[in-house]
Amino acid sequence: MAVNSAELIEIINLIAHDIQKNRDFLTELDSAIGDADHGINMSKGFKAVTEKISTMADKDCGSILKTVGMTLVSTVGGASGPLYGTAFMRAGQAVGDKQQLGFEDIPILLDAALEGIKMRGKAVKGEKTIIDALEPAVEVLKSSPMDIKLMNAAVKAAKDGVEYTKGIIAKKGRASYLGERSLGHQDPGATSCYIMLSSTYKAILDRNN
Amino acid sequence: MAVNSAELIEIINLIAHDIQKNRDFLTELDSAIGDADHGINMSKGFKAVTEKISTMADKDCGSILKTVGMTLVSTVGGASGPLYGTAFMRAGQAVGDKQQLGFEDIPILLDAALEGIKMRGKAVKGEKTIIDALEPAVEVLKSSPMDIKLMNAAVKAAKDGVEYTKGIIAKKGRASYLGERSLGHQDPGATSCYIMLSSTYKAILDRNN
Amino acid sequence: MKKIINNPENVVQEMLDGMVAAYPQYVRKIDGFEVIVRANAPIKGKVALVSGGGSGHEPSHAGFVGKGMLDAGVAGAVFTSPTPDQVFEAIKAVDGGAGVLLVIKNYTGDIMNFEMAGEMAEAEGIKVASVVVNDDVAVEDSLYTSGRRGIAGTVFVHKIAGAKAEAGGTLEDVKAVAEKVIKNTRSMGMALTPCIVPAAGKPTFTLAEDEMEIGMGIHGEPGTKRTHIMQADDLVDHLMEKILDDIPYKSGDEVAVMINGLGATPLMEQFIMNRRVSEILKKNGITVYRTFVGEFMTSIEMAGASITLLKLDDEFKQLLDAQADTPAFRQL
Amino acid sequence: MKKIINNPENVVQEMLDGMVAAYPQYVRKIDGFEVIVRANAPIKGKVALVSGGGSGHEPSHAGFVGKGMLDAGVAGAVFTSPTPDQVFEAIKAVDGGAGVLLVIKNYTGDIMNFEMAGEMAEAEGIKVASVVVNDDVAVEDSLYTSGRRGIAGTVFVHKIAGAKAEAGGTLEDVKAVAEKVIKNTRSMGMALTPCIVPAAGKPTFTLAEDEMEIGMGIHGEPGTKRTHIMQADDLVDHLMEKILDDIPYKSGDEVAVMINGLGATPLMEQFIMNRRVSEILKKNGITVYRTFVGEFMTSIEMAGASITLLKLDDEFKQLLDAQADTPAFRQL
Ligand SMILES: Nc1ncnc2c1ncn2[C@@H]1O[C@H](COP(=O)(O)OP(=O)(O)O)[C@@H](O)[C@H]1O
Ligand SMILES: Nc1ncnc2c1ncn2[C@@H]1O[C@H](COP(=O)(O)OP(=O)(O)O)[C@@H](O)[C@H]1O
Ligand SMILES: [Mg+2]
Ligand SMILES: [Mg+2]
Ligand SMILES: [Mg+2]
Ligand SMILES: [Mg+2]
Repeated sequence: MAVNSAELIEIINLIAHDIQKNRDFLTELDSAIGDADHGINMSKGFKAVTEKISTMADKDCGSILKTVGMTLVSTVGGASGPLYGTAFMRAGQAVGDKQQLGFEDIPILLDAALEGIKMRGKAVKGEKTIIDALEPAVEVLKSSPMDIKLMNAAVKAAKDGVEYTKGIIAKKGRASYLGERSLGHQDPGATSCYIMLSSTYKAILDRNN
Repeated sequence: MAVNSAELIEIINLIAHDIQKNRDFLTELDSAIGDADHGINMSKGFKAVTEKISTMADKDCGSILKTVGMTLVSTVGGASGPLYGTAFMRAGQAVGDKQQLGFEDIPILLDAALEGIKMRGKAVKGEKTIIDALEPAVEVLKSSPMDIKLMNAAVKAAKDGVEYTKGIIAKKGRASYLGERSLGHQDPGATSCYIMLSSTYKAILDRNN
Repeated sequence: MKKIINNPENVVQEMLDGMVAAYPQYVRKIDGFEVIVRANAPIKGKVALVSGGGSGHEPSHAGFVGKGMLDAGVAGAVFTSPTPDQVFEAIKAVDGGAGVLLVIKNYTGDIMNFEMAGEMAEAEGIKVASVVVNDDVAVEDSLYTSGRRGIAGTVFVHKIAGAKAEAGGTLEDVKAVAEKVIKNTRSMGMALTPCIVPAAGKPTFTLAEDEMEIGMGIHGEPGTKRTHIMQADDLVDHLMEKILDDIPYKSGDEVAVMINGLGATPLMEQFIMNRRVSEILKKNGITVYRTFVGEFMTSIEMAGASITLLKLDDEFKQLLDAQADTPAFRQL
Repeated sequence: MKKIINNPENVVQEMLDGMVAAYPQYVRKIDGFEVIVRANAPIKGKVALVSGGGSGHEPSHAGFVGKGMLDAGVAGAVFTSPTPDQVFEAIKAVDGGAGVLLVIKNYTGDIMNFEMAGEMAEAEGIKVASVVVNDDVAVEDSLYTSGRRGIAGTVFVHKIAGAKAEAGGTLEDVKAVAEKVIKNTRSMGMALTPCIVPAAGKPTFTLAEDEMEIGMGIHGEPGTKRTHIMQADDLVDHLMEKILDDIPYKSGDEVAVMINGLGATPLMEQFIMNRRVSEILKKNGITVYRTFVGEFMTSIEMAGASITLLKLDDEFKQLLDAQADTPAFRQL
């Protein structure tokens, strides 16, 4: 696999498309244990992202990812804006000024993203957040040499992570105010994270075939 | 006919009873063209009146009527409190310190009551107020020598006056803000006035038989 | 009925107790009466201002008792004017020898009860004068009817006449300036929802989910028309047209603006209204000298708002700028 | 949805325009940003206070921008914390060289966005400190969760830290006193009705005609329990028990009280609550130094209210008494 800047933009556009498609679903999840805006926040942010990166095909991959991050930070607000914003900015820093990305870059940039989210949100696994989807995926990606199958396994791990959030009490974010009442509900942020990983996998798979 | 202080108190208690009986009816009339409190206001006032005059059997008739007026003024509020309060106070002044009232006193005290209401409310006939019931009654009472039949005719004139209020536009009081929309509705104040006259007539009739 | 109350019969009494408990530095209550007076009443030599009416319009009127505004606020039952003995008690408590001005909203009941109280006070040798506020252009004015209703514009009378009295004006001066305010003040309001009188327990009227009433009174009196909910700008355009045409207010005039929430309408919406008001005034060449946005004359928990304009002259500007220090209206 | 608005997308922008049109003597807006700053910002040598959060809590926070309180209020979308660039812009606009204190309510989003803004400002050489307000005892505090929410008690932080800054305190002083306020402030609220976020167009939750929710958050976050509507006194007893027990407040303490209406609850009901609050405090030997009743931290048009107690010492009393002059909070 090798993804150049134009292709990276296409992948991000696919993520934006899938977030948009799941706007109401994510909002509905957030209305059960939060404030009913996660889908609205995320789709507002990715709409801005799509516009912002549309003219960046001649820029390096790091710059594109950093722009995504900065755009999310300055348009989303709430908890997810700084979290996903920091994630993309850190991912951009991690890949630097590369003009194209290979399989080997994926664990590096996602690990940087995870670290960024942890730094910003001070959450750990098991607190019913984005991390419950992202960390298992990153662990899988770091467990063996990278290929499309491992990527698939990572997406599956993220999905399991989303499933896992149903059985735990929220300790971070707005859902934590519910205490026990957050049990039984799937975390919106973990879900949007899984959606983004899954979109990325599908885009790469399409490109590989 | 001759009514002493104890009997005057009984008549007033009958009025209080009939006002209480018509509490919801009067309020309903007021809800169509006013603020839905006429029955509440009046029955609150007459409840206080009944209590206040219960110990006045040894006082003169003028004092009793003045006490009724002052009690209405200080408990009813709104438009009807000052109007009926003034009416009773004026009626009391008109009969002075008499220990008993005869037929000939009725036109005098009701005329004084009417003048009091006019002075206080600055309304004239045809403006959809108490006056549309009271003035025709007083006119009948002043038209011939007083007897029980004339009294009956006066009550009928008051009733016609109530009927008449349905066909006119309110020019005074809260109903005047409705303009044309006050048409077709019977005036609450004219109605309570008719009820009071009719109670008085029935009480005297009972006593005469 | 969703209200934070105990027995509906006691709301006025308990409200006044809670108010005095909150603001002892400003006000006290006269024992046995629903009358709130300045903590330091009577003030010797100062003309005193007494206002009041039915309860349910908080902070009117007791909330404006304090330096530079009222000396007493008399609270009747909810939406029912207080009785003369209550008003009489207020007059006696605040008269400092220079006389008392009664500020009455134009409702038959209020006028008669305050008038009787005035007569009682005069009989005891107290100088009393009164003015009747009638700023609501939703109702046509006429000598042959009860005329226009008094609504939020009353607060401008409290402010300006109160400042005049504080500055040492005589009863004649204070009455004259109050009458000048009344002549130059016009208001109009609208409602999105009715309100519930606690003792009644249910709304006196209903509005459908997509309806509003324009020109509504502050006791739920009907307005000029019932329409589909309008956009804020269209609504403000309609109210402002009626208000501006009435006096009329003309290019070159200077005004004070009051956006008054009726109870349930949040500040956010009041500011959105003011945005349009200021646009319209600018377009008409009318200068805004001061603006007041908030709840001044409410209808319990009615959703809706009114707009008031006061046409200014130099005397008004000076009195409007004067210091005021009351529970609900303060100006440094 | 019964609201006086135009396009729901534009409510924040139009509200801020209307606010600036109303109070040009107090505030101005930074072009292209949802940031309200003092008309005379930056004030050279004075520590500046910046607060903010999602909109819908008016008059918080922009309404408290002015002398003796805030230097800037940053307004996010309704119930959504503002982005870092908005906060950054506010910081830059008000820094007078003595540093900037960020007053943040304890919500994950607010903390992260304000923190990032602080980092951006520090990168430009501006001294920045921050405090996080967490007064809501309805939520259990714990180091291992997000802790308690920040609600109406935030306004006491604005008042007291603002007075400290106005009096010439250093950034360290102002931060220290703000933290001391936070340590001594506890609140709890309840709701009778939900509210409607304009962009959503419908309420996020529902309460039956006879239900209320105790411990409700100011964005409609669930509370501790949903019950049948209680009498005002019982309700206040319950809230006060939770609040008093928390610090705890003890006999001999002196406190400031805030009764905060959430939007649709009229002053009448707020005063009825205060009556009971003052009774309870008296019974517990706690002295009330000052009381504030009104709308300070609302939830759009939610019906309900919160109670806040601040335990006082001499420094607090002096700063609480200090002059303040802002659109929504004035003290002579
Ligand atoms: N400290 C945190 N670390 C990681 N993720 C978090 C944290 N706090 C909240 N989240 C995630 O953010 C999601 C909510 O995002 P969103 O609804 O956009 O923000 P808000 O809660 O401000 O409305 C939650 O579902 C959760 O996954
Ligand atoms: N100026 C007036 N003169 C005579 N009667 C009046 C006048 N104004 C009002 N009324 C009477 O008062 C009645 C309403 O009384 P009520 O409902 O108790 O007072 P309010 O209008 O203050 O609520 C009206 O139906 C009308 O008959
Ligand atoms: Mg959310
Ligand atoms: Mg009535
Ligand atoms: Mg009435
Ligand atoms: Mg949110």
